[in-house]
Amino acid sequence: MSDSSHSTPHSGGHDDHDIASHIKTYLIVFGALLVGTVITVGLYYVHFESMAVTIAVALFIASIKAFLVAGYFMHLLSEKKLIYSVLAVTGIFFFALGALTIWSSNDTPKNTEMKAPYVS
Amino acid sequence: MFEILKKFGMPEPASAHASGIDDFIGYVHILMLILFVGWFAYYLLALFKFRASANPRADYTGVKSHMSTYLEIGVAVIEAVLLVGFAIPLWARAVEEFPVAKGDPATDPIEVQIMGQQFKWSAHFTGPDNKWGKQDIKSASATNPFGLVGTDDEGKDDVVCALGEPFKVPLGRSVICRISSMDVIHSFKIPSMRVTQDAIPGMTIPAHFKATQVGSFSITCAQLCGSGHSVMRGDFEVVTPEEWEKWYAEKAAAGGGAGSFE
Amino acid sequence: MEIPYTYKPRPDTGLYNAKVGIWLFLASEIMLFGALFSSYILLRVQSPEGLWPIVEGGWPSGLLNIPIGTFNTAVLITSSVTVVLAWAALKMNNFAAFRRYMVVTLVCAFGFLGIKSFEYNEKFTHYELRMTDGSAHTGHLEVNGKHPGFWDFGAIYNLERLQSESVTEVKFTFDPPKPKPGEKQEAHAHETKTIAVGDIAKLRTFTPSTHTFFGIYFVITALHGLHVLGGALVLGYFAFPGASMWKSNPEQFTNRIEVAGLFWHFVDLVWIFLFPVVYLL
Amino acid sequence: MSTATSHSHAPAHGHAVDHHHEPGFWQKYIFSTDHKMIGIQYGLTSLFFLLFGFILVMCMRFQLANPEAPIPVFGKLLELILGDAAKGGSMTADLYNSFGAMHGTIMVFLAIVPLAFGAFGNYVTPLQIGAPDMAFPRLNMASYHLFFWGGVLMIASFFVPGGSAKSGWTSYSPLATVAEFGKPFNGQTMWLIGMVILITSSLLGAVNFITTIIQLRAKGMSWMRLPFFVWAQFVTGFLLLLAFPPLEAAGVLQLSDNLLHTSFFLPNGLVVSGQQLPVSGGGSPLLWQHLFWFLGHPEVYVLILPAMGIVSEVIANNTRKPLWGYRSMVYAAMSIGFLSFIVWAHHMYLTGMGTKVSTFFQTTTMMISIPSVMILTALFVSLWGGSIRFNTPMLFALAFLPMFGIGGLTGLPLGFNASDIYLHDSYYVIGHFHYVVAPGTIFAMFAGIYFWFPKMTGRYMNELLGKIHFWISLIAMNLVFAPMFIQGMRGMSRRMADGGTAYYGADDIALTLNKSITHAAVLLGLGQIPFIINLFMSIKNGRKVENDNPWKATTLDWATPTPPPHGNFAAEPVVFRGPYEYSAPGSKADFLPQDQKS
Ligand code: HEA
Ligand code: HEA
Ligand code: CUA
Ligand SMILES: [Cu+2]
Repeated sequence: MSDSSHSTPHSGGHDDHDIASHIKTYLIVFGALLVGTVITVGLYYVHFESMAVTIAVALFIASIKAFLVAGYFMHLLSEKKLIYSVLAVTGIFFFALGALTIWSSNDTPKNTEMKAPYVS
Repeated sequence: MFEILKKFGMPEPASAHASGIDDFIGYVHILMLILFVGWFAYYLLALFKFRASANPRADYTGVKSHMSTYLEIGVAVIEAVLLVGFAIPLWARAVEEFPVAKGDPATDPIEVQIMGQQFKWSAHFTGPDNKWGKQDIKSASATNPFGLVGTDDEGKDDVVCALGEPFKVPLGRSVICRISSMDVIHSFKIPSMRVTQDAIPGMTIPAHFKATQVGSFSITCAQLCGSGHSVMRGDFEVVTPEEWEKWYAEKAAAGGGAGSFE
Repeated sequence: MEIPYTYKPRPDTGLYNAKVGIWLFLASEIMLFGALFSSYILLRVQSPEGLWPIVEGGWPSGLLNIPIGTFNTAVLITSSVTVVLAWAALKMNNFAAFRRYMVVTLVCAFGFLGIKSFEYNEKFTHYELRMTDGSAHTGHLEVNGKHPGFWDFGAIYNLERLQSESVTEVKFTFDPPKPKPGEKQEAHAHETKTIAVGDIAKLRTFTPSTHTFFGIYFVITALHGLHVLGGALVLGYFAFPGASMWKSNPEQFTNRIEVAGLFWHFVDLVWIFLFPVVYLL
Repeated sequence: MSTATSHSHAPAHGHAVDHHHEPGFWQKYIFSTDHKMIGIQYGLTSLFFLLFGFILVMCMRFQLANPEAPIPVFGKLLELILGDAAKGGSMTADLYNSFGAMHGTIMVFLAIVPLAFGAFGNYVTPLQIGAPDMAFPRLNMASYHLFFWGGVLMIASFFVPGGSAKSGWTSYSPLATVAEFGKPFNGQTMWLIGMVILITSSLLGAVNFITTIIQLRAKGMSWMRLPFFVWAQFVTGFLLLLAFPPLEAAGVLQLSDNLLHTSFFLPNGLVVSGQQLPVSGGGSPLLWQHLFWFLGHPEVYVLILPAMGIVSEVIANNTRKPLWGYRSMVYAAMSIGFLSFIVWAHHMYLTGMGTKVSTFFQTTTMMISIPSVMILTALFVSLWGGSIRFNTPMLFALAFLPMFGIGGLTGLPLGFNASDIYLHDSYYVIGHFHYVVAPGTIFAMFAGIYFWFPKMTGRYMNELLGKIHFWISLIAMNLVFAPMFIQGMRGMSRRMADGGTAYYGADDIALTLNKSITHAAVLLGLGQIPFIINLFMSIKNGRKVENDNPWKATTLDWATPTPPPHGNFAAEPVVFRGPYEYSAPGSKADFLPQDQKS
């Protein structure tokens, strides 16, 4: 446990070749991220018929970009199970916070009005 | 059931739905009481029976029966019954089964706007024409909590009991309170009617009750709203329909409504 | 006894301590920004239909500088890839390359903050104008031939200040009208008009208190900016003074870069959502 | 005294125990990175805050019993310190509200959480899992210092113009914003900054604890061999980690409402004192409540889970038998942790909630009561067949059970929305949660102090003083909090500066009870004197422990030298069995430590 001998940095199963191939992946991902950004902005200038489609497309592309960053730059694709569990739990609560809050503010007693009576 | 709770001091119920809530509170407390007495008796027995001097060597396994599992399942089942059988329907009655006007002026629900402000309650009825007078935020002030516009004709007959002036409601007719607030969150609570609804600025939330007893009752503010929270008491009276009509007509004629805010 | 697994992975979890720590921390950050995003969505869905400023309570759109935002996104993405490349360089025992990549990262980080500050300034000098006839506009103000400069609050006006300085006329350059969904953006029409101060009902710049949109925009981006700043300071430390550890304990040093990098990528990740949500939607 | 029963051999390697040179005073007591010293720092600081919170509430209780009357003794002092707010030594309504808000905040965030999580968690967790320290010792120190300065800031807020925060510990908007509108630096601002600092401290603590428990478990210490206390801390860590950030976000938003005049929580059409508020509007007061209670509910389990953990340790040890249903307790603690994130809106039933949402939240609320029942049941059943020793820690642990039971059971009528219509924001709620936090959690904390004191100092605390402390506390606590149920049933609202006089008129049972409660609270305070004497006297004068494991316990915390040195263990511990092997059939001694081969 208290072994303090200094080992070389690449002892975690990586060798130089491994890393070199990683670097290629990083650069490809980098390109993909830039392209994704350009597409998102481009679509904004095109404008879809409905706001819903615009939002859906923008968030879809953002999610892909997020997946790329998390999956490759943060090595989440080859991460340990423990980290996945932590993130899964976090994801559930993240979702619960947003969804339940918004649901609550939409489900009100019959004839509730979202304004004071003197506000037109 | 309610008899026991009365000993605890709940004020006598004075609205149609109150007994439902009281009964429900009673059922929950019976469940609690059974659990408490049962476990407490067991607890004392265990402490006495297994004190070190009487039982110098402990039993490694202890209880082998599945009694406690059944008990837990029992508690869960009873909670489910209370939930589905009572709590949800009671609540649904309160927020979904909204009393609606059927066109009969004697039984139609009467509506009243309730406005909380630091530290007073105000009430506003439509008056005999059944129409709210015009309201505008530009007219809203400390003394005109409903923002009534004085020059509006429909508002001339409105009945306003502002800043804690006691108001009256008729016996046996549904009263729909449209509750809002000008400044901070208050809570419109009439203990005797078993009515509580937060008064939230930027929202107007309805709550309704049907009084079953004449008498005077008070409103408390059940949400911290500042230095005068504890004195934010309101009073109102439940009177017979005839008496109420009389009061209502007099108030409307006296132009206590929008007219006074010209 | 010494604390175990400070840099060697624990066999059954496969992780060293700092890695567990940083992921837990990031989980809490997800909840932090999650709460802010939820607030944003709630405030937005509760706002009435129609575009601000024409509809007073409505939600604004198109008031942020998209080209600059896009460029800043690219800057942040670049810094993200250079951090991971710096880590890879250490893995390949190439310290010089590590330094280079770190320097690029830092340049990007401070570049991002600089650009952001430019954008903030742009907002602080962008006006909401309501006329007494009820019409509402946004645009830029010129008082006595002067525009405010960079972070130049002295030249920012509101109605009260104009009145107290007895200005009677100002020039106002109107923003082009925003196209409706499906419509093409009109050719840039920046119209400048002289208006009488007497016709102005309300005049102020875009600050957090102007509208909840600006409120949430400034709060989230400022919090994100603080994260960028904090991350940059940590990376700067590791790139220079802290790099001496590379000699004494290269494995731990590499891990540190990995952990700092994880944080940096997370900051990037937040921006990836932030950008479309506040700039484009 | 410094040799472990099971490790009588001297440390063999240079790594162990004391190869560090002796650290100086600052290093040792103020900027220590040793989890045990930090634990003690947390403990003393939070006990101080506990006392402070109690003094605040005593002033309030006096006011409730005698509205408008000047407070004896403290009144003069208050007038001296606070000036006009306590003119003539009696409290204004504003001061009452300040004290109420600060009592809640201090008790929750500065007394009980740091005591339960910071002090016991820090001191005991690494010992129980066989670790030399926390995973990140310097982070640990930072989190203590943030806690300390956050607390100082909170207390300093009494002295800013306008006084401290006065909108309840829940700080509901718009009240929190408009209470001192236009004064940029008011008590509420300080409160918010303090909260952000405290939250940051808790976050760092949580990261540290979880990492420590995951990474630093000794050899053989598998998940199902962890003492229940560690499990409780583990779940608590996750609650802190994931529930606090939304409040931090909310705090930043409210801070900007107060300082920058944004309107995140301010809707359109606010008219305060007859004036339209000069803000843009468009915000949502309920958003604050959602973000607050998203923290607030998990928070209450932060208060109770470590308490349950301590109680479990003490009960297992003093019944001399394994905890009954250890596994089910672990799963129950995890379900509590999970469910506690999705019940929060049961505090908001009356904010205008439809049937669907309120059905969802009351269903989850009822679901979460089941694992609590499971844990309590397991502890009750554990008593059966034991050989129960009634020492002071055990008395407190035993009293915890029915006290928590009463608190928990009274949570049920609050959890059903139909009954909450009547009980919401009445003294019934005050009674409910004080039963869980005061005779519940505080008793568990006392149990823990009496239980681990011998490990920390090498001396026992005095039994006689302990028993006096226990019986007075038990009786007084019940006399304080049980009558509150009756007051609540009579419809008395909480946070009433005049104790409800304006509502009831002068003579009513509910008001009479106010007096008797106040008397009982005085008794409760007096009952703590033997404890304080005992705590400080026993450090020097207590009876010395016979060996390193005076309670004949099985967990690793007792396998260390007494008091444990820097680095904790003389040799790396190895774990062979589950945590509670008491009275195992076939063995002669009635306990088998986790690290003993057989
Ligand atoms: C440690 C703190 C703690 C704990 C554990 C709990 C536990 C619970 N709480 Fe409580 N609660 C608070 C602290 C706590 N609460 C606080 C501080 C507030 C007020 C906040 C404020 O507004 O300021 C509050 C308010 C509060 C409300 C809001 C009331 C209102 O404002 O109207 C509700 C409503 O659902 C509620 C419900 C519950 C429920 C269902 C549980 C359940 O988890 C309880 C489950 C436990 C049991 C069911 C007991 C089981 C025991 C047995 C079966 C054995 C019995 C044996 C004997 C007695 C011998 N609580
Ligand atoms: C963990 C939380 C906690 C704890 C432990 C307590 C403990 C106590 N609380 Fe409080 N309380 C709250 C949390 C807590 N409270 C909250 C959140 C509110 C709501 C606030 C709001 O409305 O916003 C509230 C409100 C509240 C009210 C209602 C006020 C109102 O609504 O107007 C009352 C009234 O009696 C009260 C009383 C008490 C009493 C008598 C104790 C006693 O049990 C205290 C017992 C403590 C002691 C007797 C001190 C022991 C001291 C030592 C052991 C010190 C040793 C010292 C050294 C070694 C240095 N509390
Ligand atoms: Cu109004 Cu309390
Ligand atoms: Cu709760």
